[in-house]
Amino acid sequence: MSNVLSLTTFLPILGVLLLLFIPKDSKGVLRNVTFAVTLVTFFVSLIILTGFKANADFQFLENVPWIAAGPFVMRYNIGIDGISLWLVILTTFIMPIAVLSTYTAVEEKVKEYMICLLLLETGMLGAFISLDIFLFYIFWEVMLIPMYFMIGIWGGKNKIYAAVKFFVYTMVGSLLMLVAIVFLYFKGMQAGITDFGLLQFFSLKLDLATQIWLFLAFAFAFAIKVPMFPLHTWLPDAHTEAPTAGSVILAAVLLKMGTYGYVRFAIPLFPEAAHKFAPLLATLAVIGIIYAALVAMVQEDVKKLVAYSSVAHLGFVMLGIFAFNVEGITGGMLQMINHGISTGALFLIVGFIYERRHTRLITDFGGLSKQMPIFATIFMIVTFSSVGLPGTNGFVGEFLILLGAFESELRWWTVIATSGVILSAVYMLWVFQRVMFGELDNPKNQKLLDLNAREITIMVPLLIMIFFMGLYPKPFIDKMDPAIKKLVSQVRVASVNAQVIPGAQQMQMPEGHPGMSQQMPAGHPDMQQMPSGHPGGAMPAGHPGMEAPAAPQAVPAVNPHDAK
Amino acid sequence: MDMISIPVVNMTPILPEIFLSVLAMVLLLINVFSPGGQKSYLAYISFFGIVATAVLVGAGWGAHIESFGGSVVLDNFATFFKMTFLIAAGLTVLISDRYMEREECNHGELYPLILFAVVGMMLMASGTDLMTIFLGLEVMSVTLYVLAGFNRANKKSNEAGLKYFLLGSFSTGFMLYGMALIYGATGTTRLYKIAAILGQMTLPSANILLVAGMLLMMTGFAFKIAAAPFHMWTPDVYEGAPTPMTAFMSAGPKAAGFAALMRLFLLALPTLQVEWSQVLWVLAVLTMTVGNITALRQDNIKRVLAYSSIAHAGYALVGFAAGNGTGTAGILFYMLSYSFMNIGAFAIIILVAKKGETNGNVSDFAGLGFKRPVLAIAMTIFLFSLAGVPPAAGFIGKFYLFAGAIQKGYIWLAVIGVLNSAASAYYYLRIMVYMYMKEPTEEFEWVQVTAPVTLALIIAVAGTLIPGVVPSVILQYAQMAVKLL
Amino acid sequence: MENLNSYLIVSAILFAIGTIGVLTRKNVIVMFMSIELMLNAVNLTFVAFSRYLGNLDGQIFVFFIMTVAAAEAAVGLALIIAFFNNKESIDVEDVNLMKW
Amino acid sequence: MFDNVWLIPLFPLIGFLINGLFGKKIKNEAVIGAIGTLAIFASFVVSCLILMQMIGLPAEQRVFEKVLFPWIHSGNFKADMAFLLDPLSCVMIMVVTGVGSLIHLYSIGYMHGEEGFYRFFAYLNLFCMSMLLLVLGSNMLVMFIGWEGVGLCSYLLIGYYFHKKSAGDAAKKAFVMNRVGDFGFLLGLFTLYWWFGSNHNIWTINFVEIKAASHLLPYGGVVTVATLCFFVGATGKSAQLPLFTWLPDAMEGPTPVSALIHAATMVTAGVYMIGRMSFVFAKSPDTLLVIAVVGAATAIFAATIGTAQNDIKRVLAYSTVSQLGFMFLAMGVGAFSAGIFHLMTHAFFKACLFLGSGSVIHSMHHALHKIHSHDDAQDMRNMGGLRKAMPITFITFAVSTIAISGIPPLSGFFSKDEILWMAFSNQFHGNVNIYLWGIGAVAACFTAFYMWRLVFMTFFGDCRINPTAKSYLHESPLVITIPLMVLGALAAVGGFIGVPKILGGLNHFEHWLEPVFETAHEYSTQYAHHGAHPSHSVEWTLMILSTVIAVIGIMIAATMYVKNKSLPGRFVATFPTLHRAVFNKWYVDEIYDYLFVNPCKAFGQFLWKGFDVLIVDGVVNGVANTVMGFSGIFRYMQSGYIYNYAFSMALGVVVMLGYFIFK
Repeated sequence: MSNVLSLTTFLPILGVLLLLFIPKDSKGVLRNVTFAVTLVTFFVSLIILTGFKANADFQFLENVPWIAAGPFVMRYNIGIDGISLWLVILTTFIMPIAVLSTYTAVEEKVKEYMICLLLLETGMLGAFISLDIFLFYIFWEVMLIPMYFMIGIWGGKNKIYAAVKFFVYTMVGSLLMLVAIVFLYFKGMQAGITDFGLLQFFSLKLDLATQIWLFLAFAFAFAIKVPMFPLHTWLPDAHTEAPTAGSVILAAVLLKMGTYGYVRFAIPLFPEAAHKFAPLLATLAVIGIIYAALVAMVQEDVKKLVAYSSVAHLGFVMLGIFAFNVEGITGGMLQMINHGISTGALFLIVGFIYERRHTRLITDFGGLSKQMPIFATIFMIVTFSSVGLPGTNGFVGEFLILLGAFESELRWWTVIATSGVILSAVYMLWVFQRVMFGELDNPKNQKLLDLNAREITIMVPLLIMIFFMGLYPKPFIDKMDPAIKKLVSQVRVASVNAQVIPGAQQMQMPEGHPGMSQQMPAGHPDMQQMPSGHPGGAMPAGHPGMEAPAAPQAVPAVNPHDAK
Repeated sequence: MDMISIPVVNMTPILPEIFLSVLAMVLLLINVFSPGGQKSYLAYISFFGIVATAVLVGAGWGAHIESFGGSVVLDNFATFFKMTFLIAAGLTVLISDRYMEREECNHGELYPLILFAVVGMMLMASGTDLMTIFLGLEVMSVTLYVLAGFNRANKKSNEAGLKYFLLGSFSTGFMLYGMALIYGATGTTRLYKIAAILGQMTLPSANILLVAGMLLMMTGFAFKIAAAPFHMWTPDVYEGAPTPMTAFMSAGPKAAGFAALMRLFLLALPTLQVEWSQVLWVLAVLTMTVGNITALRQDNIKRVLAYSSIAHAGYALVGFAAGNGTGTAGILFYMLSYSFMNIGAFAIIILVAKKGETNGNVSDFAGLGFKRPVLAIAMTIFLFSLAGVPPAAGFIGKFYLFAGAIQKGYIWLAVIGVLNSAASAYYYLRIMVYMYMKEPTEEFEWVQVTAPVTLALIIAVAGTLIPGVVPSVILQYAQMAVKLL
Repeated sequence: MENLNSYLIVSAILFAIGTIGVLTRKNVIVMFMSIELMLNAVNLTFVAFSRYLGNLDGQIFVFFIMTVAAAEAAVGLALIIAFFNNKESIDVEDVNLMKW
Repeated sequence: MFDNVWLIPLFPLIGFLINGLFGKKIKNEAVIGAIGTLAIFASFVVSCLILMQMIGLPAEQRVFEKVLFPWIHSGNFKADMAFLLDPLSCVMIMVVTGVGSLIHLYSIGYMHGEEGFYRFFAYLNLFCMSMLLLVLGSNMLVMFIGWEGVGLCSYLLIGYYFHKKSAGDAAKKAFVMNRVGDFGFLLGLFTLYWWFGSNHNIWTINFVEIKAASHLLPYGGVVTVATLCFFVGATGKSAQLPLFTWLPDAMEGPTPVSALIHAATMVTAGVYMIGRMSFVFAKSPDTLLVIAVVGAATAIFAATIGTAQNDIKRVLAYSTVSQLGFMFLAMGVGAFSAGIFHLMTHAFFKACLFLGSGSVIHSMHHALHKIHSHDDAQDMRNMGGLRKAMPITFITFAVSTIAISGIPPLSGFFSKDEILWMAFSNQFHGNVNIYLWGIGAVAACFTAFYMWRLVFMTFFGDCRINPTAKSYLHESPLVITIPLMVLGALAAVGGFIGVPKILGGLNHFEHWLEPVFETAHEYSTQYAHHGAHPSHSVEWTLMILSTVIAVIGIMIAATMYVKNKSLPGRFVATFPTLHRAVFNKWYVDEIYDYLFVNPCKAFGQFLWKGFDVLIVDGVVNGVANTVMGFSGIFRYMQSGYIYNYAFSMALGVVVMLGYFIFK
């Protein structure tokens, strides 16, 4: 099955075709078929998971000519590595859950809704697997359309505003990125690159000024999607208005597009600019963490609260990514998955009570624990996962992020970010307390039913993942580790090349490096003695952690850029 | 005194034009001698005539024949554009019949007029002499004046015709004056001769006659393609003209304007590229911005699309300002796909509107999405394509246009372009908001979708989506077409 | 033909007059006449250049312009008549059904 | 047996899963209680076996690490799910499983008939598991799982009566304050990890490895930073100044919870953690001083509050805070084993006290319930003379009170005296020592006072409860009294394993822990002021002095609450402000509300309504609105008049021409 990746991606489209032939009134059939399609997609994606070899290479490659006209050559060039693998799996994993959650939530226009969901899935998967920058952009934009309709058609009171804001906001960013993509392509063309294939661009050496502009364009687009403070205001609106499944997908997968964009595109393509802007982006990330937490604390609408908590969580992800070391990025990647699971689960939970009470105001609730014990238990587990309690998934990611960032030059940022740990507990527990604890004094709440079998079925996989990833994240880390190490080396090599020994040829690091990190824990006693011309000799400069042996008294945080 | 000898003229390059003209006249005659009432058969005849012409035109692909002493040329550039015009005309014919019947102005002259307009456009595309271009332009314009005011009984249509006529002639004046100056400066009206003479000039940009002539000519074409600040007729005329004619005007003449403009500037005035690039840079920015921003607050959907059409001219100008292969090929591709998507959108407007051109506000689209889902999906595809969202043709077109600008180094132009594009999303989305997210205000008796309209819609959707997903072939044709310039 | 400039200046002035006429006059027919004036100014320019340059292209062009102007006049007047039928006026101020 | 150490946390986990998942279906209290109790008791058995085996080994072989499975491995970072057995963790697992078993047993009786009985036992098991992870963790991260896990269980159990708002508030407060501590813990971990890694390429968080490398650590400097961070963590968990306010509120939970979590085990985690990392803490004399000062201050501060509380559990809660202060004092003066010793004895007598108070409350509640009175069953002003009705409870309670007061030869005497002695005689803090000792002594006096005040008010004098209800007062059932008796006995004799040399003892306890703390002692001697070592006579004097102080405290209490009952009232009347301040816990909660909670909420509100909506979103919408505004302008430029349009065209031409002509 060499094209299993394409199969996974386009299975939902086949599902759409199937749905077209089902009359719009047979809602049950529509739902079940959609569910089956997403489930099949998930199982097919498991083939990818099992067939994936834990190395740094891109796998399941498919590379077919697509467009070739004028200066441009676009190819249908797809493949995954350890970084995108998990996001693909996350997407296929979340989709059946999202579909299942709509069985009673969406009663009108079921067919259209299901079509939107399936189209969305293809868009998201496509964006994760694209190795052609142009193809990526296509999928990136395509995703907007079904999401726009989902918010706009099945949304709440203020749905139109939210939908249009979502669309236009994202579009502004992505179009600027498009300009940068084209510019990059022409730069690449001068260097002999023949198509939009991402991998070739990794070795493209650009001067710093160009990098900065291009990086800014990419970073802006991705920052909107993440969303990073202060570009986040579309998110609470979109989340509050979107239907439950929409919110779940938006939080679980769509936001990851932004962070994924940084990891896959913005940083490895423009490593020096990324280094240069790391403090700025880290600052925004940290502001996001604290700011969103404070704002979340005082929200009156549960969904909005969860939306702001997303901003905070993704701030962590960004911080981890911009630590530029294995721990930080691994943490960031894990946190992406975690956030997908925990926040997705939170949105489902909000959906459950919304379906029952048609309100999301915190003050309308209270004491639900008594009436809905199963719900209370699940809610609590998810809450603590979101808070990052050790043993749950949230912790592993958050911890690695903070650890990685602390090791890097972002030490002080980390200190502030760590305090976000307190704030997240404050707002999550407070809302939990106000919703679940206290007297069950609102008569409307006294007859609430506990979760039914379907709803429990929805939550169980998520709960399993919460604990599994919290207690045994090794399989996840193992698969993404080589890819992340390669990424780290890419970022480092480029900056070393350009900053320390500008004229030097591209070093053989990509192959040489993965072993490198392995031997580091064992100790690298000969580090100082290495002749400076040796390929390894220049490495410590780029890696904050490794600089120290050479100069113990120097603050290892000093980055070659800052030193200048 | 020499003997007057009849020059041997190769008619091949203008064979399609001749065919269409003859067909149009035959149709006129048929119309005259046929009883009133049902005129549909004229539409069918025209449509098949157009298809036949298209075959004729298509057969000329790859040829390069000059004729009439270098006044007319048959080359890929012309062929590509002629195809575009024919597609626009064909779609227009298909959507006209039902509309004209509803508006009770089903005069048979409509189809010959459309065909004549196409003849004019074709001449513009293949003309390589200022005179041929002017003649083509006028043949097109004069018929369009009539078409815009075709619904005599309708005050708006009437006014549209008048406005178009007055402003169009006004702009023609400028253009002619520009041609006169160019002629004065170079002593010829043949484009390649102009180019040759300019090539020998030491500093053509210092020749005020030349520069002024170029600018004045540009004015004339800018009017046709509705570039700001020569765009102001557009919304009014688009609103007032019978909707199929609006559709036609937004696609055909715009493409023809670009064809002539490109032929003129790229073939005759490449030495002045620095100058006209500058002007076009500014015009592009103005056009995009004015078009998009004004469209944001329009209620009448025809006006929305009119402003959108202005904005699209702006995008195309971006590619033109770049003036390189990527940008110009982008124009060709864009004009073609724009014909599909825009005429498609107008077809939907026709179907939604009611007698007397009422029910044409954006808000009247409320609830279309679930009452007539197929129409709404088609409209959605057109709108997303217009907004430049992949995977529609509009995106690829825009991509090439902006890429051309970037390749040329006009990064800021591209940036302004994409920002405009993002702003434009708002008003396209607004239509979708009404279609999908609002409940219908009243029950409408939806018009029946007749076979020709269905066919038009199918063609339009296919023409919008297929080049979006697999644009290679058309793009390669476009590349080949502009290579000759 | 030494004094080409004079011809050009005259035609430029004529063209300007025509333009200003279009901008200022309120009667549609007068406006149309102003446009004709512009065209004739162009004709004058062409002829002047043609004579100055010693080739006939300009004069041929003038013939075409005159022909086209005639056609335009026919269509234009028809439109004006139709408009008058509808509005009982040919004042340009009344041509403002569509705006904004 | 060592290899089976993972069984210890596993049993409670199984208990938790069974009760948590199926408890609702089981319904039978006896079964549920048995599952819960047996689960922890099984752990206790395993612990005992491990202890036996360890005792059999020579001192230097008493370290064993069991890696269960790799947990987080990323880059240089490595954390396994691994357990560490050494004398220290052995003591802790014994305390946790032992006291835990008793309290589980007790809960069967105490929680009888409560709604969510299964939930209670599930949580209790979960707590035990977390606590065992905490004490067994072989690296900081496994410890941290337990560390947060116990916080979670504390949250769940405090909020057990979730329908009461105060319970929910208290639960949240406890968790959040613990989180403040966790913040410190994490930062400490990061600092240490980063320092070792970047300076010596030792990327580890494993205790054994850190210990082996600890000689590389400098004195002070980064170690001070790291240890202070850890100490912040400890203050959160162990309710020290300034993060102590959650503990008294935590009394909202059922009494067994207070006994287990908020007296015997969880709150001592901070002490344990310092003990576990003594080799790091010992490298920073400054941190030790801070710890000692905070400990002493907490001891006296909480003790003062304890004197004015009327709620029986609150008195005990403040007493716990105060006793924890003693433990920290011990840690701060380098007397690590003394601290752990006190931790253990405190676990015995404080658990006994809490359970005894629970027994009282249980009985009171029962009696009040019978007469449908809404009087507070926990208010000592409603009690009195209970010793006749509840003899076993009284005796065990009294024994424990004697122990906590520091009257020889009960357990509290030995541990507390050792702390005071070390505070006086340690060689690190120079002149501060005398103050540390003095504060400790005064706090001990207060301890004796308020504890006896409690005993006198509860068990002596006349019964102030409604006479009808009085007849319903009776001794609790065996399931409650057996744990009381066991714990009372332990409180009485538990001290004998740590009898100091001066009293002719061998101080087994210190010897036992010697291998754990010797590294720390080695380091601390580096900066000790080698003054004259106080003589035995001084030690004797102080020992007698502390006993006397305790007796004085008891005497005062007896005077005020038995002999001359008007005294307290007169005292309050004389110093109303002081009393009010003490009664209101020195207004610490209010100060926190004022300083942190309210500003935080207000700031959040401001950020949301004032910044997020107004400015951030305002800019976004502002851009949109500006564009829309221009749209309006452009729109009305489209006047509809031909001459205007023509003018626009002409203007365009003129401008273009003008530009090129005049440029």
